[in-house]
Amino acid sequence: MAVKNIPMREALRQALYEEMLRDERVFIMGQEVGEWQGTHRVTMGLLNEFGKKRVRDTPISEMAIAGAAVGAAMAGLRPVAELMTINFAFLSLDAIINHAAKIHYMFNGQFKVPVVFRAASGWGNQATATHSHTPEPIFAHFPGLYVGTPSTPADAKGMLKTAIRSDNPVLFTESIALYPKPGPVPDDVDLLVPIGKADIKREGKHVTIATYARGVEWSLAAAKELEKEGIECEVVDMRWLRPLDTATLFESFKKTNRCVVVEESLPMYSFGSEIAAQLQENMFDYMDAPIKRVHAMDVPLPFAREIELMALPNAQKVINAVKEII
Amino acid sequence: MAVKNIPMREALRQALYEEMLRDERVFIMGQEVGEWQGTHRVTMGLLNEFGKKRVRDTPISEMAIAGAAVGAAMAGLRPVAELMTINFAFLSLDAIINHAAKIHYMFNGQFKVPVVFRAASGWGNQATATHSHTPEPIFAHFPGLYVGTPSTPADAKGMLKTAIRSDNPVLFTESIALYPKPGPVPDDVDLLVPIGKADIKREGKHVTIATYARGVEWSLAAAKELEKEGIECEVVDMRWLRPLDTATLFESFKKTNRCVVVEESLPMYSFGSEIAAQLQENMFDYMDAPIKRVHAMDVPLPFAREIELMALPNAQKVINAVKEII
Amino acid sequence: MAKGISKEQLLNWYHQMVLIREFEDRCDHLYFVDKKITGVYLHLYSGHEATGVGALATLGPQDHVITAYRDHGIAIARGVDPKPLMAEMMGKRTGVSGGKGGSMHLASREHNFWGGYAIVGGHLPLATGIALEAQYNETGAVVISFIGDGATNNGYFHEAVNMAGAWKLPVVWIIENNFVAMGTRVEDSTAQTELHKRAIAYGIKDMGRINGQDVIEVYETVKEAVEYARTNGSVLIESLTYRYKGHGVSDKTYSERFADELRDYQENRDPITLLANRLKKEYKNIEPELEKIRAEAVKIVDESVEFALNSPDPTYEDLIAHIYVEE
Amino acid sequence: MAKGISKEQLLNWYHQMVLIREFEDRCDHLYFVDKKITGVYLHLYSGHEATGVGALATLGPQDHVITAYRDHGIAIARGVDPKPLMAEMMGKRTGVSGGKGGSMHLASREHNFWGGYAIVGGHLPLATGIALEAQYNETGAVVISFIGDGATNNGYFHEAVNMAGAWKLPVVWIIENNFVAMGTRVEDSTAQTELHKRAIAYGIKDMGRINGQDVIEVYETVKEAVEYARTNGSVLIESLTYRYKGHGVSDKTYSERFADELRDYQENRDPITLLANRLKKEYKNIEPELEKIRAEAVKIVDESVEFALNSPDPTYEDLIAHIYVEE
Ligand SMILES: Cc1ncc(C[n+]2csc(CCOP(=O)(O)OP(=O)(O)O)c2C)c(N)n1
Ligand SMILES: Cc1ncc(C[n+]2csc(CCOP(=O)(O)OP(=O)(O)O)c2C)c(N)n1
Ligand SMILES: [Mg+2]
Ligand SMILES: [Mg+2]
Repeated sequence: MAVKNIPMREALRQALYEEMLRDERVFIMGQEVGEWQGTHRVTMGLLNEFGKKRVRDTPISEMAIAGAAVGAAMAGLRPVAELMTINFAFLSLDAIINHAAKIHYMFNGQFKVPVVFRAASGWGNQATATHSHTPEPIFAHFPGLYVGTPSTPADAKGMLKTAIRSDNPVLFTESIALYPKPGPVPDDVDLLVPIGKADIKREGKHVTIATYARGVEWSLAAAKELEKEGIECEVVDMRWLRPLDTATLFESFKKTNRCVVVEESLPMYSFGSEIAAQLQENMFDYMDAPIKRVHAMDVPLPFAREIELMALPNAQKVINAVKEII
Repeated sequence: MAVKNIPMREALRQALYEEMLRDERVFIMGQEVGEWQGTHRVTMGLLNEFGKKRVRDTPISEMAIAGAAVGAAMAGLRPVAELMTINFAFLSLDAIINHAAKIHYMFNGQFKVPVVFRAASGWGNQATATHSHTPEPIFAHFPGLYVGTPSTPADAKGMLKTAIRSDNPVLFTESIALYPKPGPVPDDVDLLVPIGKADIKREGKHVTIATYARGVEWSLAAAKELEKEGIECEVVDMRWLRPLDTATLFESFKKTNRCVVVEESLPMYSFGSEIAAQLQENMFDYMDAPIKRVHAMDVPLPFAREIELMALPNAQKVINAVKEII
Repeated sequence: MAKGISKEQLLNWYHQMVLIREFEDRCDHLYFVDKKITGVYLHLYSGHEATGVGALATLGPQDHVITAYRDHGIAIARGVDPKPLMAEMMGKRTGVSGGKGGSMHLASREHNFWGGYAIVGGHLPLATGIALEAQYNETGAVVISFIGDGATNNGYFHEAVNMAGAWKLPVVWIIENNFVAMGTRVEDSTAQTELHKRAIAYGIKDMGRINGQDVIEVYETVKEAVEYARTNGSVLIESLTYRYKGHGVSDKTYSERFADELRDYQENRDPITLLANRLKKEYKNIEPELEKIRAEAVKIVDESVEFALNSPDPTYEDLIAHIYVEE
Repeated sequence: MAKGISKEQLLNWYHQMVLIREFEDRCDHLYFVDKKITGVYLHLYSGHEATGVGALATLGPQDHVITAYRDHGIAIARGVDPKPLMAEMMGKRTGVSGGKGGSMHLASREHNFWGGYAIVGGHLPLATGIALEAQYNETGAVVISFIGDGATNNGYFHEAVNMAGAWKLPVVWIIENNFVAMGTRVEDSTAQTELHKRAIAYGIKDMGRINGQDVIEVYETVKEAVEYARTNGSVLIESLTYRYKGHGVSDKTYSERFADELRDYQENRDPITLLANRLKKEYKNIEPELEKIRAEAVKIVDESVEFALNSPDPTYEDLIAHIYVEE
């Protein structure tokens, strides 16, 4: 099978394009997905290809975008609703959590809600406090929803395709920083990444780095540096925050007995909290050191580039954390 | 000083009444806070006492209730905005997180936002999935906000008074199940519970139970049972999820070397996650056993009483968890 | 009156309205007296019968219905069997939602009744989405979406109706204006008390205010609205009605607070009495038929209670079922 | 024209409008050419000048102003010194918001300029709350709250304006209708393209549409609105204007996409040219004065850039300051 090197943005576009070709029920709705070609150019060309019926520009109505997508999904369509950035999904929280995630259960299985909520996530581009969130863990707190976020173009394509084909609601976030980054993607219209399956992005035996999305990049960079000093990191890309693939995580930890968690999000009540809690609870006898957490600083993110970068995680912070427990 | 035995509902009412008497800038806004006397009767009599200017019934507009409270606070008032139940605060999330919590920082201290968002929280009364949340950890994820939730009438009064007097935005939740429960409250118009200070509700040396709000009741009941078997639990009521009083928690843990976390909320990316992560990270050398977590089952909460109760934490579940690590 | 509406149809509406009234009275009794319904989130439709029944009489089975938590009457008017409805009130396994949804979350997929919803306004964009499917697949179906007066002040209303307007989606939005949201009167929550005028904000058809106590007026207006919506897109109707009980069963002082107004409605504007009087005027000696219908309704409700009481509770397996679609 | 408006006032407006235009052009240049502004969230006010300047000319210092992220021109029209504004663009410690807010979050407490806000619609309930304080403390102050056309489709708009209407709060809501939200045209986002009509939904005063390119028309209408609002509560105005640049600096194909329309506006309906022409018609030999004002504006902007460039960056201490008020 052919493999092409393409940016994540293009991998996502292909996933949308192929799934829309494959299934007439799949359609896109969101702000600027059509004429504008997508705020982040992920829906580029799709309006031309599929027309206004299937690529729908919406008003600036986050509650209705998410809610109408839920209704359409219940009625048999398969909406991919873009919320532009995850920050604006705060306005969709009720529709996502109280409606998308609960309707199947609350009505005892009478309705399915096969909707995908797509949103760009992440920060570090001077977007300031209100536009600088990576709140995936907040959404993953709630059962009934799947939450996925890819770190490579291949995962992006495979995960998004799986999400669209799933009969369950999925919140799918895409790291803004990763959109332009290229990677090899198999040319396969059925490239699917199973829901809830983590992926070992680098093998190693001294320390497990549990991470996702942009954290993978920092972790791999750190691993590369640490290798020079003889420290072999195993980088586990969790990929899905719900369901969480603790089996793969535990397997890795049994080998390394040490773990650093790396995330772009805020420190408290977050991804690192859950991973650390899971490991100490289930892998207590394997723990040779405390689990360390690398994350954003616990501040509203500021505009000025200098200080914003101070608040962002990076490879050096990962290296420091690893060294603390090795 | 006189001490009276009053229900938490009445303690909260007193806090509101006294602070409104004390400071003309304090006012109440929310759905049914006036004529109806409060959905949970916490604002009973206040409309009569203070009139429509200071006890304001609002439309069913959660975005505007929270947002207008932010604006009024910036302009110099001290709004106590009631969101009826925390479930409806999902619709206020953006106003609370992107506005209340960030405005002081984002404008470099030019504005203060001394607002209190009050909301009833909790479940177990057949309110069903959309009305059965205790999502305090979600809100406490974000810096800029304080998050408090009391377990006794005295704490309720003291914490709410502190929150109202604070120059910072506070999310203050009140357990529906605890509203009618009585407890001793000192008759002191300056009864204040410092922000970010935990409280040891029962001393013990064998195991620390870290909890808050309704969890305290289950934990104390469990401790009473366990005492019969010679197991002495120290029940630490965290009271504030942000800032989190890890100092008090760590002090207790140094003595007990064991901890069970008890919360009414869902298991993942939650209170138990953060407490467990903190302890293993900072108290690794004191850990004699893994931290155990007791919480709601990971399901959307159902209507039928039988199965709803299965999903709720209770004293027996706490006892079981303690026994697992003792 | 009743141009072109058959006696049979009128009697059928009478039957539905009486059945709803009986069902609701029984729920009240089962909660307060028998203590067989334990959930306090129980909002009765008594007083609103003409709006629900008249509106749904305009729809075919392929059309869609969605509403808020005050949903018992809507379910019955849509033809859902009262047995599984009553079972749902009691949280039984045989309930329409398996006992997991309760009073606020009745639904019946096979009737295209998309449910009651407890978050005020939360179902409104769902209506928009369901209508989008109808337009997308050109099914010709129309959605009727009920809205409380209080709910019209919520952002959901604005965004959902505006989107439906922009996309010309086939929704008949019916505001059931009972003048109050819990305890807040319409005039205290907005300076625009003629709620139908909000149609203007969305450029959709404003069909004004109707007397929601008169099943025939409701039927005729909604019929026109449904026909319009099928080809032209959204319509807004404000149906003036009245709530006979408290907001929900926790609202215990209601009948004192509004005693006079309530009496006026019950004595002079009751939708069932109104229809009965018209039937009596139009058709001689119809009383025995009406009596029979009433007795029948009581029997149906009796049977539904019987069914519910004898039904099993959900089990642990039910608790953990349907969190996700298995795939 | 200009009944009772002095020459001095007109020249002052001219000065403000030219200053805004120069400031925005410089921001554009500093971003694209000099690369001294690095934040891509940079939304210029060019084209809108008459609306901001005309509206704010009606206010006293005790009155209040709030807007969205397209806030540079509003800040300048409110009299905020361009130096700390430009410093904020560059994320400097001397910026109005200490470099922590950036282009989208300018504010000046001392000017009762409550800020720009980046969440569409998010500032609208803040306006309601600020007006509530004015009413509560009987300060007599009025709030002007600007709103994008796109923002009127958001739930925030509905809830905030309705609440202000219900409570008779002194807000002049001004929709700056530039016909587009990012790339979405008004007619594609709502079936009600006459946005001022949304006032009807809230029972507040509808002051219709005005030509937002004409500073005098804006001034006169808003003046009336402010007087009305001070005693009677909320008013809605729709000011028709036009965006000269892309949505923000990331929107690079804008001037191609709308080339003809843009040229038409710039050539025939430019607010600055319009005012200049009127001044020339009314006052003989005013050209040198206008030239002087323009030169002055350039100098002010030069100085602001100088100031910003020479200002220090925020430090780690700034990063962790103001998360909470110390208490
Ligand atoms: C978002 C939200 N806010 C508040 C509530 C609490 N609540 C439930 S019903 C109700 C009143 C609704 O009134 P209306 O829309 O007029 O419907 P009615 O009860 O009269 O049928 C309120 C405030 C809720 N369920 N959801
Ligand atoms: C809640 C929210 N949704 C989406 C966005 C992204 N966004 C920023 S500006 C904008 C367009 C707003 O248009 P309009 O209100 O007309 O103001 P204009 O830019 O024309 O001044 C959008 C969609 C946002 N910032 N906030
Ligand atoms: Mg009502
Ligand atoms: Mg615009």
